[in-house]
This record gives sequence, structure tokens and C-alpha cells, in this order.
Amino acid sequence: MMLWLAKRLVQAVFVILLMTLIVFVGLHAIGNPVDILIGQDVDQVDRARIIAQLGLDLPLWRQYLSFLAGALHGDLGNSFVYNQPAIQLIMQRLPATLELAVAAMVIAVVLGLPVGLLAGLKPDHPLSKTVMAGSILGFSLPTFWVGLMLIMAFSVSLGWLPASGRGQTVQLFGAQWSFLTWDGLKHLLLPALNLSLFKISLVIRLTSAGVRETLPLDYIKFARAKGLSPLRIIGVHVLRNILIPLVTVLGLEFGSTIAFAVVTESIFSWPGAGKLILDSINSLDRPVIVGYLIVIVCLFVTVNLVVDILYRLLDPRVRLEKTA
Amino acid sequence: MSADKLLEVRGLRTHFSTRAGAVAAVDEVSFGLERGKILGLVGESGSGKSVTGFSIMRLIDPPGRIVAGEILFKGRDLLRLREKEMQHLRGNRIAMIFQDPMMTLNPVLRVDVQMIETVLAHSNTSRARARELARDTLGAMGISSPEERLMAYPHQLSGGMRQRVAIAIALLHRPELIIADEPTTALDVTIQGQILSEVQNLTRQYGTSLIWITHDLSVVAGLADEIAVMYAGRIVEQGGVDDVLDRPLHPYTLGLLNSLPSSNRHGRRLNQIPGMAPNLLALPAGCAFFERCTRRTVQCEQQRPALDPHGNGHAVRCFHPIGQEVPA
Amino acid sequence: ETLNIGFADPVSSLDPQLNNFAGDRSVDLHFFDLLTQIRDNRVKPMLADSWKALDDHTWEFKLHPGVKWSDGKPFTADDIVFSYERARKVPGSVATFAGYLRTVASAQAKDPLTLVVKTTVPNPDLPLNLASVHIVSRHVGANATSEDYNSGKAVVGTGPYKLVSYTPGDRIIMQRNDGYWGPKPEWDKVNYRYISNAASRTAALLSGDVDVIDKVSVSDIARLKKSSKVSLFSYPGLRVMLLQPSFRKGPNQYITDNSGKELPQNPLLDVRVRQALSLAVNRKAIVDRILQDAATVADQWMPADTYGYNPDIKPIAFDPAKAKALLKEAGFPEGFKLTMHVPSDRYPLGPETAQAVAQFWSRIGVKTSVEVVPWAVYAGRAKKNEYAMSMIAWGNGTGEGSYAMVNILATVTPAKGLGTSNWGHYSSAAMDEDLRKATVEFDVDKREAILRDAVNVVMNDVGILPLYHYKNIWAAKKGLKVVPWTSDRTVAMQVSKADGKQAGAK
Amino acid sequence: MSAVIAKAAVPMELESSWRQFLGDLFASKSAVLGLVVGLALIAAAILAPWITPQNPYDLTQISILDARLAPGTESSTGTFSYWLGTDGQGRDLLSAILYGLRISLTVGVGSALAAGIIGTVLGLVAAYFGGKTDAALMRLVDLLLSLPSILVAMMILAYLGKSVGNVILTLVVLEWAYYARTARGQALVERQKEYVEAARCLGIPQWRIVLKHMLPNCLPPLIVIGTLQVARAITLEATLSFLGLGVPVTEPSLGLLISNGYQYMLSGQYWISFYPGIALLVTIVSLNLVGDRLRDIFNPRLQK
Amino acid sequence: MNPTAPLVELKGISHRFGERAPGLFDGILQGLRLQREPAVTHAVDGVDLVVGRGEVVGLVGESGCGKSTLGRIAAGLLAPSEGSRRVNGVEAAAMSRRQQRQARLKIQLIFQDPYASLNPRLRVTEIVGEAVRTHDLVPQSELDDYVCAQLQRAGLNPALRGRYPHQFSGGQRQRIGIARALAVNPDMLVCDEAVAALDVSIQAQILNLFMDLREQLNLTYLFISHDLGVVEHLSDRVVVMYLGRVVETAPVAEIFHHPNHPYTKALLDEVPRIDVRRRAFSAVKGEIPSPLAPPSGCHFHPRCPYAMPRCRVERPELKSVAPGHLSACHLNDQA
Ligand SMILES: Nc1ncnc2c1ncn2[C@@H]1O[C@H](COP(=O)(O)OP(=O)(O)OP(=O)(O)O)[C@@H](O)[C@H]1O
Ligand SMILES: Nc1ncnc2c1ncn2[C@@H]1O[C@H](COP(=O)(O)OP(=O)(O)OP(=O)(O)O)[C@@H](O)[C@H]1O
Ligand SMILES: [Mg+2]
Ligand SMILES: [Mg+2]
Repeated sequence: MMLWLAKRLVQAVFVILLMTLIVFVGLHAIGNPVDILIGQDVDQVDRARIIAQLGLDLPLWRQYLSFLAGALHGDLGNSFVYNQPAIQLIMQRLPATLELAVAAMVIAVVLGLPVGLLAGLKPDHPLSKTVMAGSILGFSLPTFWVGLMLIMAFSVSLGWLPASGRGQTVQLFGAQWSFLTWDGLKHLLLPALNLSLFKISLVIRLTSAGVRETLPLDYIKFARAKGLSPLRIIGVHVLRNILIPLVTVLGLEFGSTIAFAVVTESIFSWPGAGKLILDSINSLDRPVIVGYLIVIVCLFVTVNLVVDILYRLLDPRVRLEKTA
Repeated sequence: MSADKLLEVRGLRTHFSTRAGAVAAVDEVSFGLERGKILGLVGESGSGKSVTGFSIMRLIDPPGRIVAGEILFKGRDLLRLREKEMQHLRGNRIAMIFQDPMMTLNPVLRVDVQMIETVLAHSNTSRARARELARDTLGAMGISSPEERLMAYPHQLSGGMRQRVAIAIALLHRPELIIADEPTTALDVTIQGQILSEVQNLTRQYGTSLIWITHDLSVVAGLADEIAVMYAGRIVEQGGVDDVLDRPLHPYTLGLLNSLPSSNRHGRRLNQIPGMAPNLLALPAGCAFFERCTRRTVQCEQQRPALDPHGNGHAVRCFHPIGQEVPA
Repeated sequence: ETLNIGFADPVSSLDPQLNNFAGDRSVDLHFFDLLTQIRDNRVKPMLADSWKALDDHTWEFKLHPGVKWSDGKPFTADDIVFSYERARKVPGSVATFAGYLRTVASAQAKDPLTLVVKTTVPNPDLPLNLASVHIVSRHVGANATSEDYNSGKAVVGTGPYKLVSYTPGDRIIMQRNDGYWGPKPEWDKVNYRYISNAASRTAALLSGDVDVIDKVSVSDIARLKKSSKVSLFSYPGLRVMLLQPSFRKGPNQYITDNSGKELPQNPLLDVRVRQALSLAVNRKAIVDRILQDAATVADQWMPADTYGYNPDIKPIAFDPAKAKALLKEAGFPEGFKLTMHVPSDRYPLGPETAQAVAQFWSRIGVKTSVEVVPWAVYAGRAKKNEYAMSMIAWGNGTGEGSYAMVNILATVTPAKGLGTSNWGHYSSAAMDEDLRKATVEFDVDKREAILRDAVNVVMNDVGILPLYHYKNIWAAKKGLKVVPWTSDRTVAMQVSKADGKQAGAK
Repeated sequence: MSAVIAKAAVPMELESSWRQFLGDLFASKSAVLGLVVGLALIAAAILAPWITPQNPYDLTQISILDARLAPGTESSTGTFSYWLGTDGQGRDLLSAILYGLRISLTVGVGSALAAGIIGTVLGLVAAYFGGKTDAALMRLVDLLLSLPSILVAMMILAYLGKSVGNVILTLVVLEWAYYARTARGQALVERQKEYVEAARCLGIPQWRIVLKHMLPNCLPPLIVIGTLQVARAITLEATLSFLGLGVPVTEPSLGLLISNGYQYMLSGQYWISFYPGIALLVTIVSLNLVGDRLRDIFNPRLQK
Repeated sequence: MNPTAPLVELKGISHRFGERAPGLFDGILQGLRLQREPAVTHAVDGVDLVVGRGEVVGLVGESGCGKSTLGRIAAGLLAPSEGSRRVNGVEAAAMSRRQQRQARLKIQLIFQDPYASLNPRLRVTEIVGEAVRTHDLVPQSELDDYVCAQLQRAGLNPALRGRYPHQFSGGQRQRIGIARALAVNPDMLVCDEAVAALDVSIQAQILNLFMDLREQLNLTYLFISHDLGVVEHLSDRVVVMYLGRVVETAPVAEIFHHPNHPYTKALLDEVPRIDVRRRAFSAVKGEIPSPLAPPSGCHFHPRCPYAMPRCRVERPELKSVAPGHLSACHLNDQA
């Protein structure tokens, strides 16, 4: 475990270095943030002053070095736009995104797993066929389009759920969370559903494929030969085995969930980091972009770690092989 | 039906429907087994040995189906039981051991979980008692430090150890009948010896009946009381082990025995059976062995032979059994 | 009573002097006042009751008595002195307010209610300039950072509302300031929510999440008009959509002949070509079909009835035949190829407008393609005059004509801060001269005449191609009335209960 | 060596596995449906210039005066009807959809092909050579898979500018890692198989072993991923268009049509976004139906 | 080339799996004590093996004892970690690349799994003809005839050469594999469990084919199997391996009638025989130890009924106990 962690950390540092370098060069090539941020009526003197103040007058390599120096001390710089430490800005917004992503994952599992099980157990049942065909929709419909449909249906026409925003939040562990209040939950439901659509399909398909692959295996037959009840066979023997690919894939998907949150957040005006990063890219707010990507990579490493732990818990074979 | 027969299979037919047509994997199979006896079921790959075993357990999955026959276990027809009742018998009165020790245990569950759940499935004991029982049974299978093995995952055990765990699971409820489907084929000779000796002890001790499925005639020779030879879904010869192996009646049985290297002089060509096993989808109208048989006649091509008794429980499905003159 | 507003512009900070962003300024208006303000396109009193120019370089402002900060301390002229000092050098500011104070040499508190401002050059527009700089208090602001404003600690203002909470990127909740010196604010509580996506804003209004939204998406207007639950308010705005032809000499990679070879000389330098392009565009059709009446046709950069609008300018005709003739005259009977650039994420319906323009130009033989680029890329390149034809929507925030002249029409002179957004580098000596005269002319009428002359000059030159003036559109649930406040801003103060009667200009 | 037994001109009995493959494919009704619909759409897209009443990319053929007309309205020139209505620029939606499908399919298939080839080659190389090559390539794959795809796309496209080529390039950058991973995994399995060893034993050159022996056996899962990734690429392009990246506005893809029409959804002018959406949906569903069936056919466990 | 030299001669061969050159990361991590040395399997441990021209050598031992590894080393498919390999008396390491390739072609492998060892996407003609074509063994125009001849010799109908492997039965596939190997005119076949996966009745057919080929082509065989009956029938000489080491080697009659090593005895005892009925099975106690951590001294000592203290510490050498009969057991020293 320690070994794995160390390896991952060393890798993550490499990845971060590489990525920051790419971002520095890339953003430099795209344009000068000052041109975007500065008012259209600001004169040369003020412009020069601001450029100097942001440190953008230095050659790129100097800028990068001073960024690295700062980063070593945990300072990723101030956002050009918000004039706040980038990291603080991200940390303010990230809980909302995480909450959304996790809620989407939870919905995907809660809805997808039973349906997938059913479709896998009775693959020839018309209902299963419908579900499997329907799950293709989850892959084919663009998120933004579904998002608006959801709003139209559930907010505008039916008026059941709010159309946008985050609702009431509660402070916990130094961050604001909305899943702890009824109002917050109501606000969370639609965007989470929207974001989870792709994942639901994925879970359904993984589960049903897993069931179909597991059922004919010898050990399932052996479990039946032992006289176990179908409930126990499916609930313990089959489920434990399909959880393994499920956890791995969902873990990998977490990154893309956070990425796609950008779209959902902008449709549902969800005040998360996705919206922030979108705006930051549009305004070339480099400290925020770099900070965000660093946080994401760290998050990814963490998620990978969790997945790996889960994976080891679920699949004892891996446990031994890797530590042996 | 004699009262001391534990199991009596009559006219069992199991078919698989495939896109190319129905496969008669088991066709007209009948045999009986007394308490405490060991039946060796032999035949080459695809001859329907496993399907016979699974049919008795009623573990045939679609596209397979038991089409006809009776399976009388202590006089009750298993094919008429409701699924719930059958579930109660499985692992309890009738148990099965599979061929591949690497695949029979669920890789993600610890040994104790897999044993205890079996105990609890058929009796209302406490978890602790179930665990004790599991441990004791493992011990009886010649596994050293069973307490530690209980905590292991299957992959941490060697193949032989895993197969012994599987056998222990089968034995948990002291079943009256065990169906062992090639349980030592994947194992080494020395390990096979260990397992065979444990099995022998157990049948002797508890009077359990055993159906030992294998393609290895030598193993059956050393272990079984009776023997049934299958070919293309049918039993072609059956009887006491000495009768069948020493005085085979069916040309196929003879061919098998003759092709064993030990039956031939060192370095000489082996006596081989020409040709290959027939395609179950396109069985000839007459005897399934017709094409490969040296004693075939026109009758064999047209008529299907029945399993005729030849005294002393020895029966053969052949018009021209060994020892009889073949009409020219 | 609570008012829920859904607004479109992002907010960078609650520090009213940090960034001159639209969203920031709307929010700040709730908490902080200005010395003067622009209402109905004219400079009006706010914290200053009255003002006069003592000489060419000196202005005196009389302040409103009895104004208190929200923490109870009295407001004095010294706070203004402090504010103007701070606004010039707020650390971390990128869109600085310093430009508005460029001509201010010094500000002094003559007495607690009298402020004297000295300017470096004669500046008749000073009261107008000061209408953009928010006033913060010295006693709280002296040691406050932007961070203190965001946390709410330093949000102590003289405005009609007090801050309750600020969730960055999401919402600002405010409460009536009972000690407010002006008329009693109508709402007990205001929930000011950032909803950037236009369709989401409409949906939020329709579903009852919010009571008022701003910048209503043009495409939703039809739907909202039909709805019995909401009313729509649209008012003429000050933002004008312009095309800026490039006046760069020599070849331009975005202008080629019909076979794709670069032309040796920029045809846009020929006034006939510019005229042709202008005449070829059916502005009415664009306003009707693309903007669906959320705009009015523009023939010059100021909308009608504003200071600097020239009523003598004739509407630009839609005359493709004449356009073709002009092209022929200029030596392009078969036209040429042109690539026009628009920012993707900046101007409402900008790309759509560009495509429509491209349609019209293509019909007279100027085969036009449209490249939509992110603002991040566009801003830098347009500024360098790389594009052949660029688009800009200029907000005449000051409500008068010279603001645009300084920034988008004057010959580019970085040292003087002239022509900072003159992307095509249009240059006209006559226009520059008009601008020079206007900046020192204190007489209102004479000054207006100068501005009108400048319009004449530019429109004859076709230095820019005006297309339309955006309207400002709000929608509110039935029973509420929205009246514009300061140009382009969305604030709680502009929303009132409609007193039963159906109000609102449609 | 006795040549006596050499028997000349024994006729070869050829039985095509291709035919068996088709048989398997056609055994599934939904796959046939998917195939038929998919092929019809592809044909319509290819033939678009000859079968549509209008070239929606020719600015002189469209007129904003015809913008947002309801389905069935006659065009202002009076020569044809807008059967599916027009979009915000006055393009005939039917024509725009077919032209848009061309672009979407080009983007989808083009990026899947390019990414597939690059990814597969790199995956095979990684698997066959192992060691440092493998480690380096797989770290790169990990890095790419860990970066939020949309953000990467935004940065690349913001820098390169919009064009079909650039969108394809972006998608290739984003997607090749999936193929590389799958190809490597599959190749690692194949490399262990005895036929590879047999080929080595017979002195067959390495490149030939990789290309002729391993590659064909690694292809089935890659083909399945390919069909999925085509669909993924098309939706991703639509999402990029929604975010203001993607293809040039004057030559809209299906995704761009949807996201342009998206703003009119609330106003009741549903057709601008609805019909392109349906076209996209049908395309992707039919692709997936075929892909699903392929997966079943190629899955050895489900095979008899 | 030396015609009197043995065809293959292996000396002091060891092979370890799991050894790898440490990478940059591993170096750092091991330096930081975060990573353990990778686990190493001693698959083959100091083995000498000589296969004379025309000889049939049987290699037996339990699963995982290194038979296949040794077979692959003998065939030149795997470079041993240590030890020398001579082919026809020439040191393999000293050969040029070309010579190595030529030498490799002369020793062909027949695999256990008739399913995995044929590329499912190639037709039989390609499977058999590919190597012939790459090495230009016959003119292009005669290739088809040549392939037909090979198939025929392996007992397959050449008319089926356009088919794919999955259209054949296991026995037929094994014949394809044999035809493929024979097509390059080898001197020696290494048969790695070549009949283990086949049915009893087919097994006899293939074994007969091997014997026929030996007669016709004077082939040399290294015959790897765990089926002692098969080995006994086919081989001239038998080599018994246990956990990577050779424990006994002797002519076939000698080893089956006078086994010397306790392990060989146990092995022979446990072989079921058709003529022994209702016997009482008993067994060598204990499990086969893991090659990751083999026992010290004599690898067999934990299971050996005659184990002495010395066996635990000292590795026994192979010593001659009779002419041509070598055995590695400390018991022999005592006698
Ligand atoms: N699921 C299935 N679908 C179609 N046919 C099947 C299926 N399962 C078994 N069969 C057929 O039934 C026949 C008998 O199979 P069975 O497994 O009983 O053979 P076996 O004698 O146990 O062989 P082996 O020694 O290889 O285990 C086979 O020929 C096979 O083709
Ligand atoms: N590629 C490999 N990587 C790591 N270990 C290996 C590899 N190949 C073989 N081994 C290990 O080397 C040892 C000897 O393997 P080998 O295949 O030679 O045994 P074998 O005698 O042929 O066994 P079997 O009878 O099961 O085929 C085994 O413990 C095996 O796990
Ligand atoms: Mg079987
Ligand atoms: Mg082996």
C-alpha cells in the first residue's frame, strides 16, 4: 500500500509538473489575459501597470519559475479576475461540484444496479430488452439537451422541482453542503440526474454484462449445487463479483463526471468549480486554471487510491498478487 | 425397483437446443446405484457424463432441458419435485464436486463464508456451530491447520487444497449421494492419490454412495465398484468393474482399453480406435459407434441397439458384443 | 418581502473598487453610492446634491447632508477623498476604475459637506466620470482588502441595502438598510442570484424560482410574451453593435480575390467599398429576424434622443444594387473574399448577426465567411488589427457620444489613451479635431454641436458600420414593474410592485 | 524428404468465416434494424448535395428572411417547402440535417479511425515490447484519462481555432488512450497465447507477428469500442458546440444545429433543435445496436 | 557442426521469472525502502540435460516444476538466466543471428493446447505454409503442393486446408500443429504435454503419429508429460524433475523398475493402473511447495518419508547409481 501510494505520488508530481508547463505555454499561445480582463477604455499607462502587477511582463520561463517557487510554498497565486488566492477560490466552489458528482454517482448506482441485475438475470424478457435498448439513449443524448428537457418537464411544466441554483446549504467540515436540507436536496436532484444519465446507462450495461458473464461460471453453479437460495446467490455470489468491474469503471469515470459537470453546472446554474473553470478558461485566468487542474489531479489520485482500496477489499486476488 | 437402490435413473434424456438443432447430450440413460457403492461413469469428452450428473442435480440451464425420464432418489422422482424441495436436497442429501478446483470456489469470498453459508442453508444452527462444523470437516479431509484455512481466500490455496475444500463443502451435511465430476483430472498424480484416499475413507466411514465421473479408466479401476461407459450420450456398457474391464463386451470399451499405453508393448504402435467421436447433431440412425467399429454389420447401420443384459448386472448396447460371432 | 433576482453577469468581488465589471457594478449599487449618477442618460445628483465648475480646472461638489454609513458613522467629504485615492491603486485590480479619475489632480474636503476636485486638464465631463466610482468609507476601508469585502466585513456603505451573505458564483443575499438616506427601499430582503445561462434564467422565472430576470434571451421573448404569469420590460439601451473594417495598409490574409490569393492592397481602404458593404446590409431584416425586435436599427453609434445623437443623419438605406455599382466603381465587379471575425461568448447573437451580414455581403459578391473565436483569442488579435473585419458591441455607458469617440474612433494613440478599442485603426483628422474641441468645451450646447459634427464625419467616411442598438430587456412575474436605473445595471431598486395596474413598456 | 506423398491440385474447400459472421449479425433483429437505418443515414449524408433542396452552407442560398419558419412552410423563393422548418439563419433544416450528419459522421468516424489506429499501434507496441516503452506509454495514457476531457478540448480548440479538422484532432487526442489501453490489454492476453510462441519458434519476423498474428486477434474488442467511440465522439462534438467550441458556425454539424436551436426550445420553435436531435439520436442508436451485436458476436463466452 | 555431438546439450541451466532490470522509479523507491525486491520464481535451477540425436527423452514432474520452461529453453525460445546451451556441439550464444535462426528452426515445439496454439484467424494453408514462405524453403509455385504433403503426412485431408482452426476437432488441430512443425524440416520436436488435452482414443492416434514420424524422419524428441504411462511407452530415457531441479534420470526400463529417488518412487506408486482394482490409495503427504520460496537443501525433504537432517541443509548432487542412471538423493551416499 505504502509503495503504491508513494509511486502514485511521485507520478502525480510528474503529471502536475508536465501539466502546469503545458498550461503555461498553451495559455501564453492563446492570448494575453490582460487584453480580455482589462476594460476596453483603459489607457496605456494603467495597462502597463496592471501587466506588471500581474507579473505578466516577465518572460514566460521567469513566470513559470516564480510560479514553481510559489507552489513549493503552497501558494498557487491569486486569480487575475477575482483577486483571491486561486486555491481558496477553487476550494470554495469544489464542494458543490463534488456534491453534484457524488450525487450523480449515487443515483447511477441506485437506479442502474437493480435494473442492470434484472436485465442480466432475464436477458430474454421483453422488459430487459427494452431496458437495454433504452440504456443506449443515455449514451446518445447530449447532456445539455437532456438538462433543458428536465428543466422544462419538472420545473416549468410540472413545477415539482426548482430549475436552477443550489438551494439552502449547511456548513459541515468547513464547506457548504446542500444535501443535508430538504430544499438543498430538491435543488440537487435534477442536475444530479442530468449528470448521472450517462452513468446510469453505463452501470446498467456493466451490471447486466457482468451478470451474464458470471452466471454460467462454475462457482455459481457450485453455489446452486450447495442448495443456496437464489437470493443469496445473486445477492452475495454474483453481486460481489460484478462490483469489481463496476467500482473500477466508476472510479475511472469520476474524472469525466467532474469534467462533464461543467455542462450541467452551466445549465442548472450550479455554483461549482466547473462553471468557475469555464469562466477562467474564457478569461485566461491562469492561476485558477492551473490550480484547478492540480486539485483535479490530486483528486484523481485520491479517487484512484480509494478505488484501489475498494478493489483490494472486493477482490482478494489482487491483494495478494500486488503485495507478494 | 429394489428397495436398497439409493438412486435409480430411468430413460433420462437431456437435450440442448442450439441454432443448428437439438443436441441429445444424454439419451436414454438408465442406471441404478446402491447405498455405499461407487459408480464410475467413463467416456470421452462430450459423451454426456457431466450433463448426466447435472441432470441428477437438476442444474441444467437453458438452452438445455431434461426432456424425459425419471430420477428416483430414495424412491422419489426428483424431476417432479418443486424447485424449493430440490433446493433443499441439493448440498444436503445430494452433493456434487466439480472438475476444475480453480473455478468451483467463488474467488472473492473467504473459505469460511462459503462453508458456513452451506451449513446454514440446510440447518438452523448458530453461526459459531456452523463454523465448528466447517472446521472439523476440513480437518477430516486431511487439511492441516483448518482454522487458518478457513480464513483464506481460494486463490491462497493450492489446487489440491481447493479441491479438498470443495469436497469438504459437499460433505458438510453427510449427503447420501455425491456426484464427483472429474474432480482430480486437473491435479497431479500425488495430489490425486491424496484425494482418492480421503474419498475412499469417507465412503467407507459413512456409507455414502458415489458417482465418479472421469475419462480415466485407470482411476475408475482402482476406485469403483461398478462402471458405466458412455458414448455419444448413451451408456454403451455397464456392469461390475471387473466384468467390464476384464471382459469388455462393447467394441468401444475394448478399443479404449487397448489404446492405453500400459496395454501395449513399449515403443510399439498403440492399438487405436480409428476415426473420431460422432457429431451429436448428426448421429447415425443406427449404432452411434458404427463408423469406427471393426465389427459393424448392416444391422448396426440401420437399427439402434438396446442395452441388453448379459447376466450379473453386466449389460451392453451392441448387436455383436465381443465374444460373439459377427455374422458375415 | 423578498425579491428574487436572476442576473446574467458574473461577479468577481464585492469590493466596489476592484473591477469595473458589469456584474460587480450592479451588485455594488445596492451597498455603495456614487457621487453622481447617470439616469435617463443624463448626469444626476446622488451623494452630491449639486456641483459647479469654479474654473477650468476646479470643481466643487455640495454633498447631501445627514447621510450615514450602515454602521452608523456619518458620511463626510473625506470619505470621498479616501475613495478616490483607493480606487486608483486597489491591489489586484485588472479592470481598474483609475480611468475615470485620470484627469483628477486632487480631491479635497473643504468641509464635511463640500468636496473640491482639481483636474489636470479642463474636463467638462468630470461629473460624468465620477458617476462610475463607488464611494467607500475611510474608517472601514482604510485597512480593508478586497478579501474583507468578500467576507462582508468591509461592506459598509451608504446604499439602500446591507449585505447578509455572499456565496461566490452563486448568490448575494441582502437586507434593507433602514438607515438609508434616500427613499425607503421597497424590499425587505433581496436574493440576488447569478444564473449565467439565458435559457436557465427564463426557466427559473417560469418555474417561480426567481421574480425578475435580466438580459432575457431574444429567443425566449415570444414565449414570455405569451405567458400569463410574467410581464416583459424592454427599454432602449446604450449598447451599439458595430463592425470595424480594418484600415491596415497592404495585403491582409483575410481578404483575398475570388481564387483565394491575397489582394495586394486592402480594398477596405476605399470608402466606396465600405459604403457598398454598409448599403448591402438589410439592418431591418437583422433586427426583425435575428434580434426579434430586441434591438433597433442603428445608423450611428448613439441611439436617438441622446446627447451626441445627430438627427440629421439619414437612415442607411438597404440598396444592394447601389452597393454592387459602388463595388464595380471601386474596381471589384466580381467582388472578393472576406473573412469576418466575431467573438463566440461575448455579444448576444453576435455570431448569428455576423452570419446574416455574411449572407448579405455574399449576395453583392463579397464572399464572406465567418470565424467565431473565443473572446480569449479574439480580444488580443482584434486589438492588434489582425482581422479584416471585426465586431464590437460598444456600450456607451456614459450616455453621451464622446465616450465612443475617445475609445473606438479616435486615431490610436496609446500614450494618450485614445482609440483603445479602435480595432480597425480608423483615423480621421476631422474627427480627432472634433474630439479635441469637445473635451475642453464646457458649454453644453456648443459641445453637442461638435459631437454631431463628428457623427457626420465618421458616417460619411463609413469609419464604422453600425448595425443595431440592443434593447435592455427584463422579465418579471406579473404584478412587478421594472424601470431601468443606471444604464445596463440590474438592481433591486428598479423593481417595484405594479400597484395593480399593468405597467411596463412593451 | 519423400515427395511421393505430395499430392498436387487437391482442391481447397473454402468456407468463409465472413459468411458466418454475417449470419451471426443478421440473427439479431435489432442489429439488422440498426444496420439498415445506419446505412440509410450514411447514404443520405453522402448523397446530401444531390438530394437536398438547398446547400445550407452556401450563404447566397439561404436567407434570414426565412429564419425560424415552421415545418411545412414554403420557401420565399417558392421553389420548395421547408419540410422540417428552418433554423435561426433561414437554413432548410432537412438540408442542414443531412449536411450536418456528414460533418458529424466525418468527425465521429474520422476521429474514431485515427484514434483507433494510433491507439492500437501504440497499445500493441507497448504490450509486445513491454518494459520502459510500456511504462512510459501507459503513464501517458493514465495522464490523459485523468484529465477532464472537456477542459482539454476547450484548451486545444481555443488555441487552434474551430474547424472540422481541429475538432477531429482534439477528439483524437482525447480518445486514443482508450484504444491504447484496450489494445494493450488484449495484446497482453494474445501475447501469452501459444500461437505467438509458435510463430516465434518458426522464426517469423517480429513485425509480422505483431501485425499479422496479434493484431487481427486484438481487433474484435477494438471494433466494438470503435462503434461506441464513434457515438461518443459525435456527442462530445455536440457538447463542444454547446460550449461554443466545435465546428465553424456557418457549416453546422448536427451537434451545432442542436445547440443553436437549443435556445429556441422554450419559445415553442422546437423543431430547430428537435429534428437534429432526433437525427443524432437515431444515428447513435443504430450505431450502438450494431456495436452491441458485434460485442456479442465477438464475446467468446457467449459464443458456442 | 559436429555430427557426433548430442543434438542439444544444456549445462547448468537456470531460469528465474520475475527478475527485471530496475527502472528509475524502482531505484528511488527501493532506495527509500518503499519497495521490496520483486518476487522471483526459480523455475529451473541448475539443470543439465543432454538429448542425443534420434533419442526420445521423457521429461516428467508435477505441475509447475519447470518442465515447460526447460522445454522452451531447449528449443531456444527462452534465453536462460544462466548456463550454456549447445546445439550440435556449437555454443548457441556464440552463433550469429542467422545461425541462431537456422538452429531454432531445427527444433520445433508442439504445444499442449490444440486450441490456443493455432492462430484462429489464419487458414490452415497459411498456418502451415507461412514459415516455409518466409524462409524460402520451397519455390513459391510449389508451396501449395508442399503444404498438402505436410498435411497428408500428419494424417489430415489436404482438401480441408482452406478451413480455419475452429472448424477442426482437437485431434485434428493437434495434427495441424504437427504439420506446421514438420514443414520446416526439424531435427527435433519438443512436445510439451502434446497429448494431455486430447481424448483417450485420440491420444493413441497422435502418439502413433509421433512414433511413425520418428521412424520415417529419424526425429529426436523431448517429450514432456505428467502422464507416466505415456512417457513409459514412448521414451528411451526419462528425466524426473522436482521444483526446478532434475532429481533422477535413467533409461526408461531402469527407472520404472528400479526407481531410486523417493520422489520418483512416490510418483510411480500413485499412478493408477488399470489392472489394480479397489486398491487403497494413499499418498505422499504434504503439498507441493511454492517455487517462490522453495525449501532449503533437498527440495523434496518436507514430503520425504526418509528425510534426514542433512537433507534440510545440503543440496544433493546428481550421482550415478547404475550405468546411465543418475539420482540426486543423500540416501545413496549412505549405502
Ligand atoms: N450449454 C450447452 N449448449 C449446447 N450443447 C451443450 C451444452 N452443454 C453441453 N452440451 C453438449 O452436451 C454434450 C455432453 O456434454 P458433457 O459436458 O456432458 O460432456 P462430458 O462427457 O462431461 O465431457 P468432458 O469430459 O469434456 O467434461 C456435449 O457434446 C455438448 O456439445
Ligand atoms: N512467464 C512467467 N512468469 C512468471 N513465472 C512463470 C512464467 N512461466 C512460468 N512461471 C513459473 O515458473 C514455474 C515453472 O513453470 P513451467 O510452466 O515450466 O512448469 P511446468 O512444469 O510446465 O508446469 P505444468 O505442468 O503446469 O505445465 C512455475 O512456478 C510457474 O509459475
Ligand atoms: Mg464434463
Ligand atoms: Mg507446462
